[in-house]
Amino acid sequence: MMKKRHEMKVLSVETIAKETVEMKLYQPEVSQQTVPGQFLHLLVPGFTLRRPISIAKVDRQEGTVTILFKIVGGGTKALAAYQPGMTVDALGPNGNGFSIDDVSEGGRVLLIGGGIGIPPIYHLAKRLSEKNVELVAVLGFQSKDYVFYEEAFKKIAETYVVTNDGSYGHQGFVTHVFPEVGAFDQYFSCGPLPMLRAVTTELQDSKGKVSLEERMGCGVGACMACVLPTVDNSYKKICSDGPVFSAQEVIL
Amino acid sequence: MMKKRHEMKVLSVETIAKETVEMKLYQPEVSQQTVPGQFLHLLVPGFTLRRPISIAKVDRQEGTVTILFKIVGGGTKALAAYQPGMTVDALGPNGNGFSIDDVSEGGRVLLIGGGIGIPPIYHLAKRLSEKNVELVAVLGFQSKDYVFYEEAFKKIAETYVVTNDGSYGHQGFVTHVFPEVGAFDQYFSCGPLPMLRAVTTELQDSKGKVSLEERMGCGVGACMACVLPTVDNSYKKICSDGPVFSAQEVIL
Amino acid sequence: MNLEVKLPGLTLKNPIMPASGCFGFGKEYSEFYDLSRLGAIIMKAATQFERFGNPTPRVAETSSGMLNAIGLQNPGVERIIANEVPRLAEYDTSIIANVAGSSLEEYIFVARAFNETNDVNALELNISCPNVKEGGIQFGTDPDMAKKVTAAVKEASNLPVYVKLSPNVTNIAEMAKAVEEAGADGLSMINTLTGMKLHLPTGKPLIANQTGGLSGPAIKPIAIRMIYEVRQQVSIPIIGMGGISTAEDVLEFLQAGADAVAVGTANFQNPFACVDIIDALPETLIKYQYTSVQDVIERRGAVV
Amino acid sequence: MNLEVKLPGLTLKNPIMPASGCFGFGKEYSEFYDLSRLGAIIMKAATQFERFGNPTPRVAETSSGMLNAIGLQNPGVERIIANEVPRLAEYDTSIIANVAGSSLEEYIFVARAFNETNDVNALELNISCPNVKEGGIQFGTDPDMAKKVTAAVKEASNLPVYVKLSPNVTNIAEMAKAVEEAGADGLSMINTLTGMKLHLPTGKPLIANQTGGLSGPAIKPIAIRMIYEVRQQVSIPIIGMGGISTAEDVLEFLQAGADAVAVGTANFQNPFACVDIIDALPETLIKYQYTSVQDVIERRGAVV
Ligand SMILES: Cc1cc2nc3c(=O)[nH]c(=O)nc-3n(C[C@H](O)[C@H](O)[C@H](O)COP(=O)(O)OP(=O)(O)OC[C@H]3O[C@@H](n4cnc5c(N)ncnc54)[C@H](O)[C@@H]3O)c2cc1C
Ligand SMILES: Cc1cc2nc3c(=O)[nH]c(=O)nc-3n(C[C@H](O)[C@H](O)[C@H](O)COP(=O)(O)OP(=O)(O)OC[C@H]3O[C@@H](n4cnc5c(N)ncnc54)[C@H](O)[C@@H]3O)c2cc1C
Ligand SMILES: Cc1cc2nc3c(=O)[nH]c(=O)nc-3n(C[C@H](O)[C@H](O)[C@H](O)COP(=O)(O)O)c2cc1C
Ligand SMILES: Cc1cc2nc3c(=O)[nH]c(=O)nc-3n(C[C@H](O)[C@H](O)[C@H](O)COP(=O)(O)O)c2cc1C
Ligand code: FES
Ligand code: FES
Repeated sequence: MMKKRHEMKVLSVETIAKETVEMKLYQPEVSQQTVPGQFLHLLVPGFTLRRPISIAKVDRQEGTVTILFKIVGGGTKALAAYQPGMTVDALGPNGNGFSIDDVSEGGRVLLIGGGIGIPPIYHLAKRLSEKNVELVAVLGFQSKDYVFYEEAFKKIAETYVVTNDGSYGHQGFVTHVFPEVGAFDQYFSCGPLPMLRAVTTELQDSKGKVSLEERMGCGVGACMACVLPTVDNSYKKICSDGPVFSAQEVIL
Repeated sequence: MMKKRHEMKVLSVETIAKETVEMKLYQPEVSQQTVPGQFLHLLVPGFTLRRPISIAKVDRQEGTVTILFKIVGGGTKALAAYQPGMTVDALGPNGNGFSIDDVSEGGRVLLIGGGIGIPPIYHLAKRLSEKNVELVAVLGFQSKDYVFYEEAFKKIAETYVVTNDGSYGHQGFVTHVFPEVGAFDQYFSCGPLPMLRAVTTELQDSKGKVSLEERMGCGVGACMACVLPTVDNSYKKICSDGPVFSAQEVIL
Repeated sequence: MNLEVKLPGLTLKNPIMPASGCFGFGKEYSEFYDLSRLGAIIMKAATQFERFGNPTPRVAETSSGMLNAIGLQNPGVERIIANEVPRLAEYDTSIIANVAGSSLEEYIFVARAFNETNDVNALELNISCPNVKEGGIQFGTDPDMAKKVTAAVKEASNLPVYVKLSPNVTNIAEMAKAVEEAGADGLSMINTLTGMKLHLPTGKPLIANQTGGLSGPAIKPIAIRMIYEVRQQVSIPIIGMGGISTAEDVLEFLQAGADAVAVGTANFQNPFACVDIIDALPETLIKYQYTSVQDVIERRGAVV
Repeated sequence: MNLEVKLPGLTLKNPIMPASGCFGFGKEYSEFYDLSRLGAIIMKAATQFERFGNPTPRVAETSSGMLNAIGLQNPGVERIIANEVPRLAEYDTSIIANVAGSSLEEYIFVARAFNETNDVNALELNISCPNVKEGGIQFGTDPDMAKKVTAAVKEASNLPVYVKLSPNVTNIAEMAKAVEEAGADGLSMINTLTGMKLHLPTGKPLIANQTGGLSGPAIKPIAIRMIYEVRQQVSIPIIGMGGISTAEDVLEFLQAGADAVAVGTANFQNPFACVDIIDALPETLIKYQYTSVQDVIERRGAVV
């Protein structure tokens, strides 16, 4: 089947934390196809390039897809102003998500999300919670105002919230609570690059997967904007080979 | 008092003839200030330059201003898609309108409008109808589908409708019915340049005023984009000295 | 409607092709539509050896445009011929190879390599990529250097050569005349304009390479001007590009002097850009009273 | 916050001024706000004699930009000095006169004329207006010619001279160095890029002059690149311009190497563009952790 450009109908737009917007979109086909870690590539009128935004959850019954985004510039600001009933032009689901085939039943998995990197981790957590797996989540935010999805995580995972300034939960970086989380078989992480660097260094002896970001041109693997060097002296494209990679495979 | 940038609230948007849209805007200040022949300079998001659109009528009681425009390109297409409740950023009223101080009570005035040049002529007709003046209107359209405001004119003027292809009213150009309209003291005209050239040539012995168009930069008289040579070897700016000029003064 | 265009080495069913570097080797976009619909495909630049390109970030958005500094990342000409060309050859479309290099020898090597395959129909000689530090830029801004590399590649290759001009010059017509004299079969223009965007929090260039090439609708007026100017002074065909995203844009390029066009940045916004344009072209030509693409090309003679 | 900038001949309360040709002689915009709020005002080009400019249409819209070919319409330097300068002098702001010409003699005449008034603080030497056919363009694209006219105008004038560079050149740094050597007190950059738009129904250029100068946000990446490049190689101050419409744009220009900025096309979209930017500048500087305009200028030294 050929890939498509989807018209996704906006069902709701809600500010759920400081500068953080949750948007629910109706598009059954995308909802069916998506696996955790994949992203939508959204066209915002007036901007040359599409915006990559991870999928935070899907409801296949409803045919919906939920995304979360932080207002950082013109594109996300314009998206935040969308009204229910409007449509968003999207490519996707793009990229390869978190493969969970190697997560064994009865195992224990560590999930580490930082800021707006948390949505795809939530999607993954939901999927993993359908398996017989014990989940531990460490969620990092700048400060209290930015915290979101804590309750949702608590329902399915042992959850630690960390804020940089200590205004909520533990103070410091996500890595600061690693001593408390206990043993795990594998970790999954998404967040800002400095966090991922710290996480992969700290957990270098553990098996893990990380989801990465880069500025994109095409978003489909054609333009070579988003490459990342790999340990075997080659490269991968974040948009199409990723955004999820084995922590051992790539050079951050 | 300093000039302003106005936020005008869209009250209604209606297609009243082929490719022809009537839009009613709420802005009491502009409504108070406007005289026939003046225009609004409208900002359409996504476009560099503002769009000049004549004011077709005002209702000072309601505080409204009505414009009519033809969908010819991206800007007017985007404007046509506006919904009631939205606002339009406008400068105006810009330019100098039709001066009617020299129209004497009991006189007879010929109004000649072509296509989307008719709206300012309607505004003028309404204003003149408040005076004790006999009005004759010649309205030219491409074809039947484009005809608008015929009834409105008929209420206040002896009205001739002309279509290029003869699909409605008289066939031909507005000048073709001049032999039928009888004597008049003065004429006022607005329409496409070829029509204005024909009108001013045909009526070169009559006193007349014409409203002109040119591609604009600033719309306020600063950039010199919209100049027009005058008979005295000088020039005028359509946006600020015009758009209305004495037919005798300018070179078309 | 007849959209066919005949150019040296190329009989195009329509004048639309994806621009080099904006379509990879076609694989990704073949998942969106049948590539046989395209007039031709211009492949991503080929160099002698594999190149990993510049550090990231490699792209930045600008008003109605974007900057890129990919740095000619490609698997090298041999692997392109071995892996990419055969896959593309399965489509009913022409293939144009974009030849890049940082020395005369490299250009010759790459051009010669494409003699090995029968599936490439023409070369686009990229003397204008602004991102290679080794001197590649000079070929594109100095008429004598441009002449030299054009003559050398013509000599080395069995294929028609379209020289891709850089807009970053004072006098584009001079460049065009130089490569025409040197034997170019056609021109391809324009490549990107050198630009920069800063990252406000650091005050440093956003793109790792510092400068990048500006493409997209922002540059269309410059492309149109240059093509119009060159069309008055050279007679070889021009593949026009720079900001095309609609069928009306294509018509403007044809009227200005192009004989076919390439679509680059628009593919990123709309992966169906090329086919959407092909679909819209007949009605656009009809709207402006043309009977075929050839009709536009012939009638502009009277205009200029 | 301290927005002050000191440049040769100019002490600006803030670094924002309207760009030449986009603000007439200030009269029209004085109906929107108090011109005393501006750092300075750059007047519309002055030539020796009155000029009526090009036929219309003189402007055309493009994606994130516009083309203009006004053709230096102005009442001539004597009437500017007699009628426009005195009116502007009533505002508490600096006045910069834009000097244009089509011959060395005309440049000298105009520059010398401005010695007659005490109300003009500096000259902007427009060697780059692409719309004058008589040769004005050559001064802007040939380093030797640029040197010559700069030296002659420096000699003729009592005022500091800011030379306005054209971006339509292969090597902008070479032009900048040439005029610096010739004694320029500062640079002003960039002027417009030569572009064209066709009128599809006729296939002819939309602007009567055929080509026009491209301005607006579309050209900002080119302006930033050129200023950044020139800043590495010359030490005289730069008045930066090209697509500025927000306070963030101003910061980007300052970071790239400008010492003050001019706002052109943005005035047409928003007649309050200059004052809106002035109002927003303090919070923008704070957001990016700068304490003053001077702070941006000083700290970029460390960056590049
Ligand atoms: C695979 C992937 C998934 C992402 N998922 C999310 C998500 O779920 N929620 C969320 O809030 N953000 C996410 N991001 C980041 C998001 O794409 C950017 O925040 C967004 O594009 C910024 O757009 P803007 O117009 O608001 O900002 P601007 O800074 O004005 O954007 C200018 C340009 O830079 C690009 N850009 C800016 N920041 C980033 C960034 N961090 N990564 C990639 N491109 C960037 C924009 O796409 C645009 O092309 C993701 C990025 C990637 C690569
Ligand atoms: C004083 C004045 C009053 C006008 N009043 C009306 C009116 O009441 N109703 C109406 O429908 N039209 C009117 N016009 C014409 C109207 O401005 C244009 O049709 C409109 O700007 C086209 O915009 P667009 O984006 O749809 O077309 P595009 O062709 O895409 O516009 C591209 C550019 O060209 C300019 N342009 C295109 N056509 C014209 C034109 N005829 N005159 C001036 N600029 C043009 C646009 O403003 C824009 O800058 C008036 C023009 C002037 C000068
Ligand atoms: C991401 C990207 C990569 C490019 N790579 C190449 C290339 O490898 N070789 C080349 O000749 N041109 C390359 N170009 C230039 C385009 O082929 C084209 O000339 C230019 O982008 C203008 O067209 P557009 O505005 O339609 O994008 C590249 C452009 C972009 C945006
Ligand atoms: C309508 C118009 C007229 C201009 N006239 C002049 C001029 O007389 N002298 C001059 O040096 N530059 C002139 N310019 C160039 C501007 O001063 C400025 O350099 C250019 O427009 C880039 O800035 P912007 O993108 O902010 O408009 C003109 C620009 C425009 C748009
Ligand atoms: S964004 Fe184009 S290859 Fe990834
Ligand atoms: S549009 Fe600028 S002077 Fe009339």
